[in-house]
Amino acid sequence: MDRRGHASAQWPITDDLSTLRGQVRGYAALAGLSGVRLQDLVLAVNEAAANVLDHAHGEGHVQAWHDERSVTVEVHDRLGQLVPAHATAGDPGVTTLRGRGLWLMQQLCDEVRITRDAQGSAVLLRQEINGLPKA
Amino acid sequence: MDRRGHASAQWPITDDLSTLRGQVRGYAALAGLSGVRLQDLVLAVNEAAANVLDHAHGEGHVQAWHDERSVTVEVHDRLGQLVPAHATAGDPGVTTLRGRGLWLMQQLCDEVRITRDAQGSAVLLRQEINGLPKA
Amino acid sequence: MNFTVQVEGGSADGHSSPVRTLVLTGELDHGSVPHLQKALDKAYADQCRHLIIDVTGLAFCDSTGISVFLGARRALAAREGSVALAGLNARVQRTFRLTGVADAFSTYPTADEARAALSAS
Amino acid sequence: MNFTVQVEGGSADGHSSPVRTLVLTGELDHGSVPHLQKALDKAYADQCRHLIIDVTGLAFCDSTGISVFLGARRALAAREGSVALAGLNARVQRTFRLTGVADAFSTYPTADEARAALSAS
Ligand SMILES: Nc1ncnc2c1ncn2[C@@H]1O[C@H](COP(=O)(O)OP(=O)(O)O)[C@@H](O)[C@H]1O
Ligand SMILES: Nc1ncnc2c1ncn2[C@@H]1O[C@H](COP(=O)(O)OP(=O)(O)O)[C@@H](O)[C@H]1O
Repeated sequence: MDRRGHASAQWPITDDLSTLRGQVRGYAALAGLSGVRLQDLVLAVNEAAANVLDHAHGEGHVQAWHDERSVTVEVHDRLGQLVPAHATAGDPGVTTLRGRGLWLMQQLCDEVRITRDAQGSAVLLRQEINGLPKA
Repeated sequence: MDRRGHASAQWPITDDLSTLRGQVRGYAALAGLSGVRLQDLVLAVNEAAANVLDHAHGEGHVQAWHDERSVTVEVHDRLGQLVPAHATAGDPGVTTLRGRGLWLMQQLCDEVRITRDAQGSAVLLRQEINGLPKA
Repeated sequence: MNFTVQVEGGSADGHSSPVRTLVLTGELDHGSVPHLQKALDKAYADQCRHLIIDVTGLAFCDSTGISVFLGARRALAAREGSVALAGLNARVQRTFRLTGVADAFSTYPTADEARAALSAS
Repeated sequence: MNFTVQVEGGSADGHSSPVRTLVLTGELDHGSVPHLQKALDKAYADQCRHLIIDVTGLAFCDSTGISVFLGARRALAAREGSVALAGLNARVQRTFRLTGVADAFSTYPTADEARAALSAS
């Protein structure tokens, strides 16, 4: 951590998403996010982590860092089967029960990006610190 | 418990008022209370039990019973120093920090009565099942 | 924080009842939806047709929670019933709006108002 | 269910800040008020003058909770500051009304609106 408090952080993904939300909320609040935009980021991370539980055997971790302008949280799985095409599905409509997670992340965050490497897939979620709620 | 479900119930008072609220809420809901009037009774019991923690060494128990018309909850302490005069104080106003419990119980419940016997003091709280919110 | 479901307007006398209220408290997420699903399954088994879900005390709700609400809507529509939501706070309302399901449910400020609307109809 | 206090608008860089938001979640009662009191004492120590208490996620609040809110109001009034409450649900609102303290606090639908009102004044 440098003297302006630019620490990065890492947390495991477990069944207990409530604890993860608390960790992300605390980190992002210290970094300068507040109110709706803070809650939006926390919800987006929750959605990405729930997907790791549902679609990637629950194995993954979350990394967070920030600078003066934004807070970034990356939700990693080890399976590596999430691809950018998964994020283009759009709003499924009220007659479909599932399939809202990736759509919702895109409504909540300033930037949503899906990446893949030898270690697995990841969703990058970024919130500008002085932005307005997206929607 | 008779065949119409007129069971009575008893719970200890401990530091964990959340559990006590859940017990009272479950009992009173089964007896037919719902909505604001149910929440009002639960809050009133919480207030009386908090007084046992604060003013009567935390020693006491809660008894509940009901018939077709009403649900009654009695909050007992063993100290025996609560007297009816404590309930006549009125609303303390916003400049006083404490002293709202007994006033609030009277706003919440159809009947509030303080009794004393050799075993201690008790606050009787009664809610009619088909009544309207008091205030 | 955990999650609780309280059932109101049930069956003290063992009778089934067509209107049931579920009062949700705490955080509704991937870990807690099974509790809500269990309460819903019980309501269906008890011949519930109209469900009022009181979310006043809901501190958090994610898309998993929304899936379960939509599932209840579908299940009760199949028996010509309904799901009403009461007491949505600004956060839950926002999540409903952003996922496009805000208009799928009748909403009321309180469960008492939802019940009154049902009796009037 | 437990109770949490989250601090926003604090001191990532170790600086004190005159406006602080406390986001309360869960049940505020005899057992949990000490947690809130600790967060308030920390805010006073950090020279906080204006406090926004976001109660959107508050599932329960009793007269002990109200005492602590009134105590914060008194403490900040002494340094010409203020306490605003954001996101009161119908239950909490009712408890405030019945105890006669509803008018003692400025209230806003959301913490963001409370912060905007402070910046405007
Ligand atoms: N971490 C992941 N690994 C593999 N597949 C994923 C992952 N996250 C999402 N997906 C895929 O993307 C789809 C859409 O995800 P989402 O929009 O979150 O909705 P839901 O999880 O409700 O299906 C999922 O059904 C799944 O096929
Ligand atoms: N169980 C009890 N035993 C003894 N005294 C009690 C008890 N409950 C209440 N009291 C007395 O009544 C007063 C008013 O109680 P209440 O209105 O609940 O406010 P508070 O507990 O905040 O003082 C208390 O300060 C206390 O002196």
